[in-house]
Amino acid sequence: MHEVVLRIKRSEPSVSAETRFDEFKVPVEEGMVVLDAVHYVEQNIDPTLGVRWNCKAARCGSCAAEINGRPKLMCKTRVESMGDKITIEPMRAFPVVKDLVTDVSHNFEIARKIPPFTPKKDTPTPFLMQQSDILRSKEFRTCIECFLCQDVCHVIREHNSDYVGPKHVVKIASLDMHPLDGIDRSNFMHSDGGLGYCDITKCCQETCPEDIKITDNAIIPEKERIVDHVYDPLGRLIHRIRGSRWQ
Amino acid sequence: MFKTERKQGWFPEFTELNWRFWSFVILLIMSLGALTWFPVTGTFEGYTDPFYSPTLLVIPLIAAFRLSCYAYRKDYYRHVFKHPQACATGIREGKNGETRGYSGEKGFFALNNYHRYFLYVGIAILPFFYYDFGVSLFYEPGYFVLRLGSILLIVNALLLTLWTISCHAFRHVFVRGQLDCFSCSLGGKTMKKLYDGQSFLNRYHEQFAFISLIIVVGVDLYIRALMVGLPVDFTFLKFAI
Amino acid sequence: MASNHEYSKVESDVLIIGAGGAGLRAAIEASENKKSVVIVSKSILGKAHTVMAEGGMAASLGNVDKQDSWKVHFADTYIEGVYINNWKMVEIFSKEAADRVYELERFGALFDRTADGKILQRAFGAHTYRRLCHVGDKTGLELIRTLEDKVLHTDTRILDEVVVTKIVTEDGKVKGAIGFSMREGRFYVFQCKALIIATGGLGRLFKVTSNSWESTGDGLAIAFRAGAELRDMEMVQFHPTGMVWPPSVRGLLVTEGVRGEGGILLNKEGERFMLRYSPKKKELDARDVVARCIYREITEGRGTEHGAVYLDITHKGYKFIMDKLPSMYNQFKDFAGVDISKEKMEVAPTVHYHMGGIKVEPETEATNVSGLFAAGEAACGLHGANRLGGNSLTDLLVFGRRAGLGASHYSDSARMGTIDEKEINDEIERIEAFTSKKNPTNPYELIEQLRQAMSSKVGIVRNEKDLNDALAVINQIKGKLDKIGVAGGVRFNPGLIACLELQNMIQNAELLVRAAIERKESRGAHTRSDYPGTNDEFLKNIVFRLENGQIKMNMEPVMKPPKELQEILLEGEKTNA
Amino acid sequence: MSENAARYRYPLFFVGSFLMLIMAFFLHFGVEVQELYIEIIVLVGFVLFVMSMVVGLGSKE
Repeated sequence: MHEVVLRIKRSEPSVSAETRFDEFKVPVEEGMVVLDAVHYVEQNIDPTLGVRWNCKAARCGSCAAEINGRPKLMCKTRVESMGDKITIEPMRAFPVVKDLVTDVSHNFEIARKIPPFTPKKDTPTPFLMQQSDILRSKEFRTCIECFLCQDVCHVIREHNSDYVGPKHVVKIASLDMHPLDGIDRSNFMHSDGGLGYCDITKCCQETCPEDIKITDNAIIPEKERIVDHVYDPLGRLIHRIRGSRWQ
Repeated sequence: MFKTERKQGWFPEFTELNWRFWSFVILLIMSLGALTWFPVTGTFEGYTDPFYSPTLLVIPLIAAFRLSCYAYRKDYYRHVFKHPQACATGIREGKNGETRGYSGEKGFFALNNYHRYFLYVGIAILPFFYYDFGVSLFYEPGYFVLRLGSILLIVNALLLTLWTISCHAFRHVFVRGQLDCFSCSLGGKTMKKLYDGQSFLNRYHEQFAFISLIIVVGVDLYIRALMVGLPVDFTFLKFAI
Repeated sequence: MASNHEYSKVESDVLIIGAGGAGLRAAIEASENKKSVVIVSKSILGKAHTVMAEGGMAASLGNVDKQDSWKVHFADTYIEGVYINNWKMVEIFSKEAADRVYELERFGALFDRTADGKILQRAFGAHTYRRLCHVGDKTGLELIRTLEDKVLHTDTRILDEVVVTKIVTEDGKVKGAIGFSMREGRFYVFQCKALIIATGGLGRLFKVTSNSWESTGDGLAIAFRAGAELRDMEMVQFHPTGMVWPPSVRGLLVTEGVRGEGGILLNKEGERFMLRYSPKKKELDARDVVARCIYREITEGRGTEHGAVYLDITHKGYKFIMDKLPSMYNQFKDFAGVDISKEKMEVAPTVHYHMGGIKVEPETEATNVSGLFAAGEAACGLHGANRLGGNSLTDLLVFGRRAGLGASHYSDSARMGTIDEKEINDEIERIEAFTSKKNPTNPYELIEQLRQAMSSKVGIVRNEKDLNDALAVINQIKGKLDKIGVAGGVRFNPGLIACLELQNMIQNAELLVRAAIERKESRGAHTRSDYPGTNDEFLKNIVFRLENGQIKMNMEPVMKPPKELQEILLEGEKTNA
Repeated sequence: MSENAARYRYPLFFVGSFLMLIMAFFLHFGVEVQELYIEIIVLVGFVLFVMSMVVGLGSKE
């Protein structure tokens, strides 16, 4: 029964600016995930260790953290895949509340500003849609809001900008690509959303635990929709003539 | 929306001392020099150099098409401009908490938004490569000859087509990616099949982008090697017609 | 006198505790009725246990089976609840289920579609017709995302990661609640006219459960201490298939869809034992039947060495599995390293749902304490002794909306009470006392003892001796309650939350075990080896009530449904038998 | 090719084509260099060139 060493970053910024790394020895069982190890520490060694978790089945997205420097879900990362010394830090893109817990409430303020689903005026209810039409939007709706993509996006992580972040672009794309959605959110994306700051480095797509193709299927189509409105005079001319392009 | 306490040190990417950026620029100047100083205009033993295919003047447009392609942006932002150095790196902060200037695609790189216009140029160029392949087969009067060079030409043409067709802007403009509901619009069923097919290719857009760049440079070097006399050609098939 | 503790005061017409499907739907309804609403939850908004629901939402839309109607849905639910559900709630539920599903679609949810564009419905255990509207196998996630987005666009004030420890009442009327914010480490006093409890189930009382961290039944305990009546506490549903190995994922749900798509159960010798127990319905019999059969196979030594039976779907092939059950395939691949298209899964029963809860009025979801309402899994009455798969998500919407409506009408005539400082002070000192004890005992040890006892002694098949042993363990833990404590402050201190949760868990566990002892028969999810049959003498609901510190228990007879519903039931029994 | 080898696909390609280009410059301007050296350098450039293709397609960096 070999043991693994957990180096967990401890801090409580509102009490003292001091941050330190505590080391804990945790016995490893078969199939153990990092969240189990943190639970072992919390239940047997230090009950004040601040950690946020809920489902332990990679369904709720509460236990996002940076394990050995890589943003991952603690409940989905096997201990044996991380070597004998595991460093666990809170997500760096958000202010820390305590130890591994970060304050992600700002994301809900942004979510309030996103124009909600508004079907066209005369859509007959109950709705009729084809399965083939809802597949694009359905991929985005598997998002568990773990905010790992926001954490790994360098625009949010390192710079000061009004870019909403990949998670909200996925949300907007899921609303835009709803077959019966009546409004177009690309001007919101261009002005408030700050999508111009995204430079397609695809870090978010590589870290999404639900394998959503964030950049290819959500961010780039939204950028192309902004180009429709802002950067494509030829397209707008054709639209004015044919009138059907943006339906 | 995400106003952090970090302050923004405003120095644009170009003036920053960055060996990756300047080595890229030097290499660019060298290859342009090679293209202009000893051109391979016209055909050499039936092969037309892809860079010179319609005229050398089209090179800047094709270069813009490549540079604004969604697959390459990731590469040069990461490797040349270090935005970011790599995913999830630490925060490089200056003296008083300022980070490097960053204008994303709002400043100079807003030009990337015109990618679809360069796409139109890219599509217009494609037929020339197939035409060159045709020429290379019948360059000896009275004979049909299939040589290694011709095969390289057709591989180059196919890869460039695959790359152009799998482009994200192509999906948005030509396969009506901007439509929300396919079956509500006329001809939606077939358009959806086209869209799904294109989306399948789009998933490998990065690989196509990389390999097509390598092959087009490879064909150019191959033809120059022939010109210089290196015995690298090989004939597979030759018969009189 | 001003209290010497700092706290924030929040006033609203309607206060909702719990931000799962029911809580969010109630918040939408209340804010549409122009009421100021505050919603408070223990986990972050959008991360309630509702996100883990996979099966679907049962509603008699009749998109796939035309002949389906609310009557058949009424009969299925009432018969499955073995006749102790509140027939009025079942009637309201089956009538309004369809509108709620279409309403959720208007809010923006994307259900799977039939060929002609309507909502697709699939078959599920013990439903006569195909009735479950679903979104792949992530229906709960879609439901809570749609409601979350809707609530965010009303001016409801959302305070997440707040633990409510006490409901304040004054001569039988609700005045508000007291709690603290885990994130800010600050105490909160809520004053409200109407209060809705939507805190979900209590699966965490057991060691092996599919429920997430927050399902400790806090809402039931604080409502009970405020004088509300709790009913059917002994009715805990064991889902037949939960993961077993490795230990870290023990109890994780394996959706009924696996059996629905043709998965077969095998014991150690590879014998398909369900043919022996229920030859007609086999694996797709009701949940309690299949759970009992698996339990018997394991206890009679025909289970695997990890204490489970095999569930095999390899005969369906990789493509079919990836098409129909993608997240099951990924769940076993990621968490157990098992490729279900080639190997067999090991499954065993796991605590899944709690039919019992706070007794409520069918129309307005009001409890016996005026101003206090309850909705969702925390309420009781719809499911009786056993719940139909898929009924829970629609239950959240139907009765979430009605609770929001009932609370809004109630708050029109109610007056906003003020909570006096002394009460606030006492509660804050009670909570802070946990953090200032000399060498306190670790609350997790006692929680572990409780959960171990509940899982081993109060399992699927219960008997008098084991139940009394469990009661003894509970009383023993109760004795040590005043010694538990933890270091550190109030901000995000899981140890402190464990102390508060332990008090609620002990309260719920005691009521659960005493009700299980009282019900000397086997009915629905409650099975007694010493009283195997169901006898009509127990056609009653066991109700608990706290009267000046003493737990009172009485057996309320079940109201008989009116004549025309009786015929529906008779006809339902014919087709079901 | 392992995951991080893909990072070198561009350097390999640049250096490979750079070597072959330099030899083309030498031959064009008639720089007196041993025929053998030119052969070797072009071969090395070609090998690096092919390696960049293999590495580049090996995995999505």
